[in-house]
Amino acid sequence: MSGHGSEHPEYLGHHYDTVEQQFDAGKFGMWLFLATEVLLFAGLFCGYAIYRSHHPEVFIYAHQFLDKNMGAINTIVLIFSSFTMAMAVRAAQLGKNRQVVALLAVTLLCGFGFLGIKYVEYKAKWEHGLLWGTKYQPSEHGSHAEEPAVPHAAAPAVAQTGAPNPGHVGTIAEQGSGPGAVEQASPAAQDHGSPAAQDHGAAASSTPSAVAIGDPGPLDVHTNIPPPGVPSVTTAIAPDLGGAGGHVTGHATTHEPNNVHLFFGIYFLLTGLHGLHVVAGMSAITWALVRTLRGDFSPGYSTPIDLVGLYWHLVDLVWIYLFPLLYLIH
Amino acid sequence: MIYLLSTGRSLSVRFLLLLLGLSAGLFGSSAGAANERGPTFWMPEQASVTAYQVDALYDFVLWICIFFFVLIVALMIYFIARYRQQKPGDAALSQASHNTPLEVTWTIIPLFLVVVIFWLGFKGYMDLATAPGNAYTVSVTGQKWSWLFTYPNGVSASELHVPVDTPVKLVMSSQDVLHSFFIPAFRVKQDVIPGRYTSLWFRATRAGTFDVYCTEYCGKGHSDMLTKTVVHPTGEFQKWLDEEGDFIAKLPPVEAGMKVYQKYGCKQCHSIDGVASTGPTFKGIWGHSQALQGGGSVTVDENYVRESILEPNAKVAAGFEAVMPTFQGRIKDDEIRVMIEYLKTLQ
Amino acid sequence: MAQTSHGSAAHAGHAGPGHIVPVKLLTSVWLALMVLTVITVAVTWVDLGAMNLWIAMGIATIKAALVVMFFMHLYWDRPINAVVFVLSLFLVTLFIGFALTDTTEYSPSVIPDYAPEITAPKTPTAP
Amino acid sequence: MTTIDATHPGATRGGAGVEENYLTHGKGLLSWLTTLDHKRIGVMYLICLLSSFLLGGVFALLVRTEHLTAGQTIMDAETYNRYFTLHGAIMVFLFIIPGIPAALGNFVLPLMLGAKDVAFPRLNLMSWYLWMTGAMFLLASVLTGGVDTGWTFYTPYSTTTATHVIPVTIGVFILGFSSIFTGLNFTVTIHKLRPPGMTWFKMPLFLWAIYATALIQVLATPVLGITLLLLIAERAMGIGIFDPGLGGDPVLYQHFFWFYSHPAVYIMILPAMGVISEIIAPFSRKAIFGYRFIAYSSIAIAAFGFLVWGHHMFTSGQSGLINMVFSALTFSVSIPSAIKVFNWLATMYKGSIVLKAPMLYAFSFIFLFGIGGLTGLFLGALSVDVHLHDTYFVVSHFHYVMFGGTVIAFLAGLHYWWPKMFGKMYSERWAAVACALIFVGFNVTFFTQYVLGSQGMPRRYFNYPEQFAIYHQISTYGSYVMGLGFVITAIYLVQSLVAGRRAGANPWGSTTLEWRTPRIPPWFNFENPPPVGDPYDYSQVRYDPALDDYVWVDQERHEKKAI
Repeated sequence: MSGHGSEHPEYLGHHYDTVEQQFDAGKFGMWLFLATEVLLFAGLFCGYAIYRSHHPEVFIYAHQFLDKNMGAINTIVLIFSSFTMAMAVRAAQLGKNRQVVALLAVTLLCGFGFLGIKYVEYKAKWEHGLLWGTKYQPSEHGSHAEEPAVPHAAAPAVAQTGAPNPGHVGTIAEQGSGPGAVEQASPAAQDHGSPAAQDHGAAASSTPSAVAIGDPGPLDVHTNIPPPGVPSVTTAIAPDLGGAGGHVTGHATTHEPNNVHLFFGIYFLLTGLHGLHVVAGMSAITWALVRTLRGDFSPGYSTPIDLVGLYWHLVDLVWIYLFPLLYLIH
Repeated sequence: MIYLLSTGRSLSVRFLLLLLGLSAGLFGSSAGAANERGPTFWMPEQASVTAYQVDALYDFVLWICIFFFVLIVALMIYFIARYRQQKPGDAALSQASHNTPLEVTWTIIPLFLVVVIFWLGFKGYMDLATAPGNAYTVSVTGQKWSWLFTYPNGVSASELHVPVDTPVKLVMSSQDVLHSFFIPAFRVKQDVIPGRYTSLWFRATRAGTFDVYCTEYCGKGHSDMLTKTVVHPTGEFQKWLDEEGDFIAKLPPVEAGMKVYQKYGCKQCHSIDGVASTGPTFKGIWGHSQALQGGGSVTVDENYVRESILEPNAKVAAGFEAVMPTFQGRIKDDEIRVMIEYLKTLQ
Repeated sequence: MAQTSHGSAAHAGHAGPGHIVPVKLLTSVWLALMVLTVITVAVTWVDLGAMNLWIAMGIATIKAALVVMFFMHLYWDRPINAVVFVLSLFLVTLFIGFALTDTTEYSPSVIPDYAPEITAPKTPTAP
Repeated sequence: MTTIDATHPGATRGGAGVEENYLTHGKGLLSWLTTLDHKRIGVMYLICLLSSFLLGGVFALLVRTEHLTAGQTIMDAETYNRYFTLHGAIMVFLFIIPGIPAALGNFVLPLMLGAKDVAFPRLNLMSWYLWMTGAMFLLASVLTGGVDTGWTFYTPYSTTTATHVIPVTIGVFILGFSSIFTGLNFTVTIHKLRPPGMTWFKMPLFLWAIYATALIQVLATPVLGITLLLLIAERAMGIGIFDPGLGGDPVLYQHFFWFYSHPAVYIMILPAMGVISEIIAPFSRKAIFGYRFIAYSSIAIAAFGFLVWGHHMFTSGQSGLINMVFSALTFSVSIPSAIKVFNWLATMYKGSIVLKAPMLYAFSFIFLFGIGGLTGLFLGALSVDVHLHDTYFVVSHFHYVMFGGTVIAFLAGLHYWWPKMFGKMYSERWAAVACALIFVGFNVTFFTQYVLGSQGMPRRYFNYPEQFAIYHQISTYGSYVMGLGFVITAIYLVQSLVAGRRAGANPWGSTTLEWRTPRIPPWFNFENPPPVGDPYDYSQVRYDPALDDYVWVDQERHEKKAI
C-alpha cells in the first residue's frame, strides 16, 4: 500500500480519499436504506388504506380493543428515545464519549420500555383471542358462553377457509390462560346474544378482562378493552370511547361487523414488523454502545453513531404514523 | 395453412411451410374486410363481432412491427457489410457523435405511433368491456377443473350454449382459486375470481362449436379445464334449453346420469375406463369396498356416493389427495339419484 | 467534494464532518413533538367526521418532518439525501394511490359475505 | 504493487515481471470466501450465476421435452407444474435479476469509474452471502419436491397448494435483500466515489444503465419483500389479507407483486442495454451516437418502469379505468427503448465495424430485442392484450426480451470483459459458432410461440390440443439447438481458462477506464486516480500490430519520455 499517504487514518477505508467522502457515502447509503424501509412498510400501509377505506366499520369497531393509553405512552417513550438518540449523536460529534454512553443507554432503555408495553398489549390480545385471520376467536365472558351459538353466515367462512393450517382453530382456547379464554364459544355467538345476556356479559366481564390484561404497574389499565361481545354504544356510528377513561357504556348492542379479524391481522403485521425494527435498532444501539466504550470514536469519526441514529429515528417515524392510524380511529 | 401444417409431412417441410406461412398469413390478414374470417397463420377464426376489431388492430400493429423490424435489421446488415473493418486498427469514417434534429425525429415518430395504438386499443377494449343492456346473461362458475354454466331458468350445463347473433353476457365467479375464461375465436378473456363477479360479453356471428380454455394457472388439471361453446343457429337455442331443463324426466335414468357425469366435469378426475387419475376411476367401483385414507374402508353405496359429492373430504379414498370440491348447493337431489344409476352400470 | 456546506464556523476545532445541532434546538423539537402528540390524542375527543383522519395525518406529518429535519439532520444535509427520501415517499403515494383507486373501482363487484362452499383440502399441507 | 512507480499516470501496462493481480493476491478458497475485493466478488457471482443458469436451463429443456407430444411425454402434470415453476423462479430470481449487475457490474463498475472499490466492500460480500443463502433455500425446495405455483406465486393458489411454498418465498425474500444491497452499494459508489474529472457526463453508458438499475433495485425490491412476507403470513398464519374467504382480496396480491416485478423487468433489461452501448462503440471504432439521449433514456426507462405494473393485470379483474391509465403509461416505456436502438444503429453508420464475438452478440441483441420490444406493442394495446394475455405470445415476448435481450447481452458482456477478468482469450471461431447456434435455436424455439399464442394456446399448459402439436415440436427442437450452443460456449470458455491465448491489456481498443489497468487488474485497481478522458474517443488508443493489442497514446508518450 505504498500509495496511502501518512494522513490516511485507520478508520478511513482504503478506497476513500477523505473522511468527509466516507462520511457522505455512509450517510447517503443509510438514507437509501431508509428509503427501502419506507417502501417495505408501504405494502402494509397500502393494505391498511385499502381495507380501511372499504371496511371502515371494521376499523371503527375493532380499534376499541386497542388500549389508546398504552399507545400514547409508547409514543411518548419512542419520541423521548429519539431525542436522547439525537443528543447522543451530538455528544459523539463533540467527542464527549461518557455522555454518549449515558444517552445511548437511556435510548436502549426506552427501547426495552416500548417492547415491554407492546408485550403487555399483545398478551391481552392473545388472551382475548383478538388475533388475525382464522385465529380471530374473541373470547366470551361470564354467562355468555351459555348462549346457544346462533348460526351466522360469517362463521363458516372463518372456520372453513384459509384452512391450509388446520389445527389452529381452537388452539387459543387450549393455550390461553387468562380468565377470558376459559370458555371458548363459536365466533358467531357474540353478535347474536340477547340483550339480557349482553348486559350480563358487560357486568361480568369488566373484572376478568382487566385481570387478563395483566398488571403493568403504574400504567393505566382500565377497561379500555371491552370484551368483543360487548361493544359500546352504537359503534356503527362511531362514538369514540375516548382516551380519558373511555369505558363500556350502555346496554345497546351493535352487531359486530364481518371480518373484524382483518383489522387485527393488519395491526399485528404493522406493529410486529415495527417491533422487529425496534429490536434491530436496539441491537444496533448496543453495538454502537460497545464500540463507544471501546473508544473507537473521536470527534473526527463517529459516523456509525450517526447512522444508527438515523435508523432509530426511522423506527420512531413509522410509529408516529402507526399510533393515530391504529389507536385513534374516529 | 394450418391444414397444410398439420398433415403428415416431414419436419423440415413443415418448418419451411411455417416460414412461408409468415408471408402467406400476412397477406391473408390484410384482406380481412369482411366481418368474419377463417383462421389465418396468426389468428384463429373470427366468430364474434368484436373479433374483427381486435384483429384489425393486431394487423395494424403487426405491420408497424414489420416495418420497424425490417428497417432496423436491414440497416444493421447494410452497415455491417458496408462499414466492416478492413484491417485491424482502421479508424471509422466519421466521428459524428450526435445529431439532435435526427434524434428528436426518431423520438417523436414512435411517440405518435404509440399514441395511435393506445387509442385504438382503448377503444376496442371499451367495446369488449361494455355489454349491451339487453344481453342474455349466463352465470359461470369456475372450479378446479371444470366450468359450470347456469341459465336464467336454472338449467345448468358443463358446456356453454348460446344463440347466434345475440349479445351474451357471462357473469363469472370462482369456487376456489383464480381461473380465466378464454374463447380464442371470440377474442374474449377474463379472469374468474373467488369472492368477486367478473364479466365478459360477446355476440357470436355464426353457429358452430368453439374451444374454451382456462388461462389462469390453477394447478394440476389446468390444461384439462377445457370446454366448448356451442353457438346454436337462430331458433334452436331455446329448443336446447327446454330439453336441457327436464332431461331427468325425459331420459332414462342411466343416460341422464351420464349427462350429469359430463355436466359437472366429473370426467376431469374420474375416468370410466379403469385408469385412475386425480380421483379413483368409476369403473367397477360400485358395490365394492374402498380403502380409505388413514385406514378403514367403506362400501361404495348410495350413502357413500352421496356423501362424497356433498362432503368430498369426509372419506377420502386411499392413495388420492383430498382435492375434490364440494357440489353442495349446486347439484340437485335428482341428479345425484340418476348419477348413482349411471355408476351402477359401470362394471 | 469541494462544495461542502455543512459544519458551521461556530464549532471551531471540530474535526469531523456533519452538522452539530445545538441542545436548545433539539430540546425545542422534542417539546414540540410532545405537544403535538397531546394534540393528536385530544383531537379524537371531538367528532369532526372525516376530518379527524386528515388532521391526525397532518399532525403526524408535521411530527415526522420535525424528526427528519432536525433529529436526522436533513435540514443541513446534502440535498441528495432528501431527494432519496422524498422519492421513496412519492413511490409510496403512487403505490397506494393506484392500488386504492383500482380496488375502489372494482369494489362493487365483490361478493358481500363471500364464503366459499368448498372446504380447502383437509390434508396437512407442507410448510 | 510495489513495482509500480507512483509517478506513472494511471497504472502501468501489464506484461513485465511477475504479475501481482487480483487473482493471485491471496491463495486458497478462504481468501476468496472472505474477500472484500469487488472483482473477486464479481467472479464469485459469475460462477454461482452460471451454475443457476445451468440448473434453470435444464428445467427449461425438460419442460420443452415434455411438450414434444401432447399429454404425458416424460413427466406427469404435477411434475411439469413444478418444473416450469422452478425454471421461472431460478431464472428470474437467481440468474437474470442479479445477472449483469452482480457479476459483470461488480467486476467492472469501480474499474470503469476509476475507483478502488465499491463504497461498502463488506456489504458487497454480504450481498453475495445473502444470494448464496437465498439460493440454498431454493435448492432445498428443489430437492424436497419444489413448488407448483408459477414464479408469480398468485394467491389463492399459492396459499392452498400442498407444495413447499414457504421455503421458496423465504429464499426469494433473502435474494431480494441481496439485490437491494447491491443496488445501494452501486448507487453510493457512483455518487460518491467518482474520481476527479469523472463528471456525470464523462461516465460510460454502462454506468448510467447500472445506476438506473440500482435505483430500481433499491426502491422497488422492498415491496417484493413485504409481499412475500404477507404471503408467508397468509400461508403460515392464515392472516387473510389475500384470502377472499376471509374478506381479503386476491387481486390485491397482484398489485403488490407487480409493483416490484414490473420494475424488476427493467432491473433485467437496463444493464443489458448498457452492455450493448459499451460494445457497439469500440467495435465500430466510433463515438457512441447520442450519448445524452442514451443516458437520459436509461433514467427515463427506470422512472417509467414504476408506472406501468398494471399492464400485467389487464384481464385480472383490474378496473377499466386503471386498465386505461396503465395501458397509456405502458406505451411511454417504448419511446426510450426505441431511442436506444436507433442510436446504436447510428453509431454503426460510417464506423469501422469489427466482427468479433462480443459484437456478434450485440447484433443478436438488436435483432432479438427488436422483436421482443416491438411485440410489446401488441400487449400494451388493451383490446389485443385481452386476446393474447396468458398465452404463449406473452411467453415468447418476455423470452425475447429476457433471453434475447438480457441473456444475450450477458453473453456479450462476458465475452467482452473476459480478457480483462482472466487475462485469456477464447476461441473466436467457436464463439461465432456458438453464437450462431444460440441465435438460430432461440428464434426457432420462440418465434413459433408467437404463432402458438396468437392462435390461442394458453401458457402453463401441461397438455395441449392437437392443432398446436407441430409448433410445440418445432419449438422443442429449437431449444435443443440452443442448448447445444451453450454446451459449446461452456467448453471453449473453460478451455480458454486452462489453455487460452494470453490476452493483451486492451484487446478491443476500448477507451473506458477498466482498459487502462494491466491485463489483469491489480488488487486495488488504480494506484493513483486514472486520467479521465472521453469514454468513447478512440483516438486515445493506437493499434500495435506487434503486440496485437491497443496501447494508450498518452501512456506510450510517457514511457518514451522516460526512456
